Amino acid sequence: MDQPNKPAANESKQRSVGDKNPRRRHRPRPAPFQMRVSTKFAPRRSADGKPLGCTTETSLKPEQMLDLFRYLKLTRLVEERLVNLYRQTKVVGGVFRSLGQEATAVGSAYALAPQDFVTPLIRDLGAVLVKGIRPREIFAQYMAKAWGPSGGRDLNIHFGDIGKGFIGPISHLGDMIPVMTGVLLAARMQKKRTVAIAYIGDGGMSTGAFHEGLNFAAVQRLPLIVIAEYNHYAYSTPTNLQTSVRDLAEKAASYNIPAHIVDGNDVIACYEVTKRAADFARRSGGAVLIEAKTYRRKGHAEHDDQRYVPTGEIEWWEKNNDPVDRFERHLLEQKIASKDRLDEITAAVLREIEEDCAWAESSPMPDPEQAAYGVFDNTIVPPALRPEFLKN
Amino acid sequence: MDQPNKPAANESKQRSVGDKNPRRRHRPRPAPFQMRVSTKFAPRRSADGKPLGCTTETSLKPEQMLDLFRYLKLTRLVEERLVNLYRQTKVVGGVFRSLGQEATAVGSAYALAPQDFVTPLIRDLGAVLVKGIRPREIFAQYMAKAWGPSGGRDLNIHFGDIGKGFIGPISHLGDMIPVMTGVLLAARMQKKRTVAIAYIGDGGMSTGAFHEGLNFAAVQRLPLIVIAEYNHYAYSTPTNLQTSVRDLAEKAASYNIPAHIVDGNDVIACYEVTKRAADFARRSGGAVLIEAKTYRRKGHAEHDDQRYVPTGEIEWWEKNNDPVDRFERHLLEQKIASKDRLDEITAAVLREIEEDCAWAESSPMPDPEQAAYGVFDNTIVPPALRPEFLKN
Amino acid sequence: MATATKKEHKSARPERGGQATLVEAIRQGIWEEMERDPTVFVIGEDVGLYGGAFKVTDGLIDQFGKERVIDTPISEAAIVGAACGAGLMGMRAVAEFQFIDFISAGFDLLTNYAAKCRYRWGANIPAVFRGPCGSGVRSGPFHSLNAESFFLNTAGLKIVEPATAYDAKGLIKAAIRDPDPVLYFEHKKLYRLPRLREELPADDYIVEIGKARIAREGRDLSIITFGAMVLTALDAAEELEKEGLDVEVIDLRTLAPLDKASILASVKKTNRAIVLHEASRTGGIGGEIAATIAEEAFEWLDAPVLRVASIDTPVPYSPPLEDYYLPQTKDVLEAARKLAAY
Amino acid sequence: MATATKKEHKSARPERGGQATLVEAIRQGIWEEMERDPTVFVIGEDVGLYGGAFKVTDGLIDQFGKERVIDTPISEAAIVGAACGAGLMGMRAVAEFQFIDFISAGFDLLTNYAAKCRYRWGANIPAVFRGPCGSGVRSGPFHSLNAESFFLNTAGLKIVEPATAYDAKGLIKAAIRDPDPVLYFEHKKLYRLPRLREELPADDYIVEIGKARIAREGRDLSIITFGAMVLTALDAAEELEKEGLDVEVIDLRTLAPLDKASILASVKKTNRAIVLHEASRTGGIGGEIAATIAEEAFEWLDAPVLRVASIDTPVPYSPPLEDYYLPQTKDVLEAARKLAAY
Ligand SMILES: Cc1ncc(C[n+]2csc(CCOP(=O)(O)OP(=O)(O)O)c2C)c(N)n1
Ligand SMILES: Cc1ncc(C[n+]2csc(CCOP(=O)(O)OP(=O)(O)O)c2C)c(N)n1
Ligand SMILES: [Mg+2]
Ligand SMILES: [Mg+2]
Repeated sequence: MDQPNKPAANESKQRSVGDKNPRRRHRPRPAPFQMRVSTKFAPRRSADGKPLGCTTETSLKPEQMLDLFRYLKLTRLVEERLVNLYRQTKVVGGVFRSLGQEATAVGSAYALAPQDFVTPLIRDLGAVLVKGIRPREIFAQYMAKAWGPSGGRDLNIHFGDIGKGFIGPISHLGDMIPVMTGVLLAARMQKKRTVAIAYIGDGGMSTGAFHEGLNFAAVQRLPLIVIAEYNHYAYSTPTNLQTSVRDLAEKAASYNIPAHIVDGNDVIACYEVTKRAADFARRSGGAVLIEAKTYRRKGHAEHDDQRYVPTGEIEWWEKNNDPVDRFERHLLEQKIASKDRLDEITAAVLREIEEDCAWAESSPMPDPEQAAYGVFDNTIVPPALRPEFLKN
Repeated sequence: MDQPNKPAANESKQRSVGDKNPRRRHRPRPAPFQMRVSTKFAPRRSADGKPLGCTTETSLKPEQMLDLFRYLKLTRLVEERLVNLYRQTKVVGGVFRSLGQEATAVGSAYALAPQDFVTPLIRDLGAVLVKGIRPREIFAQYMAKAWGPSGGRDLNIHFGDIGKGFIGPISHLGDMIPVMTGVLLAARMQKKRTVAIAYIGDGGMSTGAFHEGLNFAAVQRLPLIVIAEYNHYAYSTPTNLQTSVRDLAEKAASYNIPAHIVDGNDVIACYEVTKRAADFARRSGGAVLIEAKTYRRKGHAEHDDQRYVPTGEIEWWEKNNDPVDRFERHLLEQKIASKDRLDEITAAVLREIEEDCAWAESSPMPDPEQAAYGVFDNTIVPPALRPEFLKN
Repeated sequence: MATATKKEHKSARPERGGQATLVEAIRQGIWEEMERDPTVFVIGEDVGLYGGAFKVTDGLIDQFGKERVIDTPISEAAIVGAACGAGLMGMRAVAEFQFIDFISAGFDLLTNYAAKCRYRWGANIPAVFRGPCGSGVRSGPFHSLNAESFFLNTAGLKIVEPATAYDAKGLIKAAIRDPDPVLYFEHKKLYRLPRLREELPADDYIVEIGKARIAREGRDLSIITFGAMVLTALDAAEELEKEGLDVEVIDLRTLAPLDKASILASVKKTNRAIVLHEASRTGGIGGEIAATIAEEAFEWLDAPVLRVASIDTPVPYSPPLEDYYLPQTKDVLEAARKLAAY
Repeated sequence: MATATKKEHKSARPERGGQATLVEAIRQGIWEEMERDPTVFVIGEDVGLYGGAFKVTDGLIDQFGKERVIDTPISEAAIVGAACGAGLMGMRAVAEFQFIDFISAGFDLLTNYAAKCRYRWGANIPAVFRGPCGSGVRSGPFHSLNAESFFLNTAGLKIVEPATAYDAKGLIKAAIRDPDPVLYFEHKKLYRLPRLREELPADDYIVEIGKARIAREGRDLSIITFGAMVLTALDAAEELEKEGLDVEVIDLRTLAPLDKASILASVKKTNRAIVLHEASRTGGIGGEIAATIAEEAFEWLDAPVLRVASIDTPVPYSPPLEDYYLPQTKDVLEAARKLAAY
């Protein structure tokens, strides 16, 4: 039950029809109804109340671990800066935090190759940063500036950068799973060995699009890694009102794909599990479902008063299971880095954020008429400028 | 693994938060990742090449078995009559056959109480007949006649009769699963102990609506029995291009509901499994998935040339695994009825069909202007009569 | 619900009538209907304990329990389907889309199931599908939709959109009591707009579906509009009055079936018409209205029928872009002046 | 595909040009584009071995293999999503809906993802979404849809619908080569209609998207229409010619973006217009067209713009009902005579 089995071939080898019941198109499998869920990197209680660290079972080199630390800090501090900007009313829309769950996005995205793709949820800023998007793009985008990657047309991480392997989501949850099947079908036709991660929430898994997309990916054996973020809430809705499974990983059975449960607040575990999944997927193993157990410490967005959260719950997670704390503790305890080294990294991150934020603030707002451009290729269809009434 | 376990309560009993990891909202379950699929009534190879009969393990009384026989025959012969009418171009649209899979619809629907509901697929005419719809309604409907249950507005079994517990489907596959959740939520609010069956195909299970509906039913512990008809094809598409599971029953794991695999060509087995599921559902056990293994011997509709079917496959099923033959053999071998008694039943069925078909043929076509009525309550919104141009 | 949560919160039963904003008016309406009729229930995402993203259903769960105030998974098809199925059984769902943009995920069941059941086999579906619509609040391409045009060509769905607190309450009650499916769109910019605060009667009342309202009487020009644009039209009318132009503003309130009689009566009086709406111009409801006028009041027209609407793009996020996108008062003024001078 | 199947079947490569029905013309177009451009692929339900419910993709799988001719599960959202994702990567999907009615299940991804990507972040999606539409073939409420009006208010989607075999081929090729998403509707009644059989050129050609066609020139009255209704219009025109009325028939071919210039030029010449379409009248594309005329050719109009369309109901199954539902030649005649006498 630990390592995902190699699933058998996707298509029937023979279609023999004789006088025995021709149970065609059934792949031989070790035994029926077996679930293939690996819990190797699942959350564990800490031994004798010691504060949680991270898994020591890893192939990551020290420099890579510091890189991970940098991304964790970057994610958290970019978000904190966004909250500042929001309070200064410089952010035009809402701010969505990944506080307390940064390790999931960072660790998993870090396991991909540069040519691989991610499509994040709104709370996966970390994955976007790992894929090479700069903080300045994020700041400009949140502030609806002309220099932002969508030129002020869309919000937060709703943009993309094909060259960097980043495909931004739309608001409609679930829809990116089908879209990623297309990205991977294309890669297959183009003979590229691309792997993709699509993030989905405990809530988003209830959508029909999620089901259609993952089912299709499984049938086509596409190298799609779906990372299901069990962060306990979908807006205000607790997970037991989204699904009746205990572990989101159980849904892999519907698609006959292997699954992992990972401690989403252990950045190394997230890396390791995703690495294995990516290797498996790239070797034509097909789709994989990874469930990351984590916790959303902030409300759905900044305005949410979290009235629905049981007393003490957030505080418990903050105190005992913060992914940055855990990793920092791990790095120090395992003597991978000194406190000074980590502080240096943090200081560099802060400098970068200052610089990028200043850049973004210096951007003008877009020119109003820009609204009319780019619905279609404007060399074919003219821009949608405001009509002049009765001009003729 | 044989009998579905009683699932534990749907909601967390306590939300204690202390200094241990508060894994709230998790229901206690015997062990993680356990599938609950019963194969007690699954298809079996016949012992030493003897022709297949039916299961002898049943609580059905002889008279009930003859009733089942009558419904099987009725279904088959009504369809044959429809094909006749189609060849005479009296059927306006297409004819969709359930040839070779009649036992699934008949046996399962027979396990319901009169106040229970079914929503069939196009190939579940048997269930519709069991729920008390008369052949005359079917004939009139296919011939687009005024006396048909939709007055000529819709096709085949696209109608309903709330009083009889029959809710007709629409063409859009999957959509009826969400609709049935509403029927059952209503019954719960009305303090009725209603159970419902929704039929779905191996193809229809790929739809998002199926997932959203069954997931919601499972969360709400609604007494919904989904009967998944594994009949090897969805139009021309073989099941291995619809899903990568071997058994559709595996999809129950996504919803943490019990599942059964049943020999869909054994009418008694279909009855028994559904009876157990209905009892379970009615006792507030919640939703159940039943996979019926069967085979669609005709094409998708009468016009389909079945070019995609491997040579000999249809003939194998016809010869070795016809549900009517199997049941007839069972009744005779088990001495539940004599050949004469069965022939009498068939003769009565044929008389009923003749009579009902004559009645339907005698119906006028609808009055053209009827097209304009009944979009809304016409006492509030007038009918949509053709406009008179420039009348004022 | 029995556990201590972060903020112990119990929302009070709303007043019956009294001073109310638009959001409060809708909440009153739903609350009163649930009290009056045990077949009415609420279903949607976060509508229970949280009270809905915009708090329209705030407090209902405390009063009516979770059997009648149902928090669903993120499953718009399931929400629509459940409302339909319950409707067949004689229950009356008030189903919420968290934002009307997500109605696209329920589009299939709305247009194919809800709209067609009565016609196909006489089974009516009394259900209300409601949610916040509209742009102008810097919410970008996916939280700013005006969805009416998706549904105008599907017979079997009624559509309403209030522009006042009074109408909001009267229309939600009428929608809940209606025997057929009603889409009820709520412009999110109006929810808490102080300008719309008004005194509501303490008595039970409804606003009949299918009847437009004259928001301002006038003789020279008709502006036919609805929702948030009613305010734009009224602002323009005030401005134009100074220029000696007496503008009539028709607030449609019901978008399907259209109150053609009121539209035509106004145009036959003023002989000039502007159709104003917030959705993009092409394919918007303005086409239907202008075509109706061109068809049935042709002889009364002294000038072309002008449509003032958003440009044909998605709704952009950045304020200068969204302002360019949206029809502004000045656009209405320009169109009105052109028509007056025609 | 390697197994013996019931009917050993291998469909031949279609001719290049030659005598062709509408369905054969589309098949030729797709086939030639797949030969020309390795980024073109086909995806949908039963499009492979079976060749599609209407055999539009017949034989493609034998020629291009199952990597480029992809049979999908019954998952319209997945089909649309996959076409979009592949489009982002530079591939060009030709995605089939088995019947256009099932586009409702792909509506969310079409209107939110396909339509908005270029605008939001400059990522264009070259993809074609096609399928059989239309009524008049006794297929009832769920296999008779004309879906254009669902999409007219969503900027970012082009829509075409051919009425001749020549246009069918030229438009499918243009749609495949277009850098933006194109909905391509095929009226199923026209697929094999002998009347539409015609000689196609052997050379590669396209029909430009966005350009209407004058199907018949005339001076007295314009009938603006598309799809199967072009035949109804031409029949009516012939009848009216006997009565001395010289009718111009405009076949729009592209429904979005509309060829306003051609519409207005025709109306400015004839001064009278009928808009004819098969979908229900209210909320149909006729409103947009009539409104455009009323707005931009008002001074040239000698009579109201009349819309002739189906009644506002679902599409009924029974022949007398469907005939009442649909606009008939006699309805066009009646409208034309009224306008002529106006
Ligand atoms: C189809 C759809 N319906 C509703 C929404 C509104 N909505 C936005 S976020 C959210 C909750 C998402 O929860 P989850 O998927 O668990 O992600 P998380 O916020 O926890 O990361 C909802 C309901 C949406 N975006 N898409
Ligand atoms: C949403 C949707 N997409 C496509 C279709 C077209 N269609 C009708 S029947 C069918 C195959 C159904 O297969 P299955 O669900 O296995 O049922 P069966 O015909 O085998 O009983 C398809 C694709 C449809 N009805 N609904
Ligand atoms: Mg969540
Ligand atoms: Mg099937």
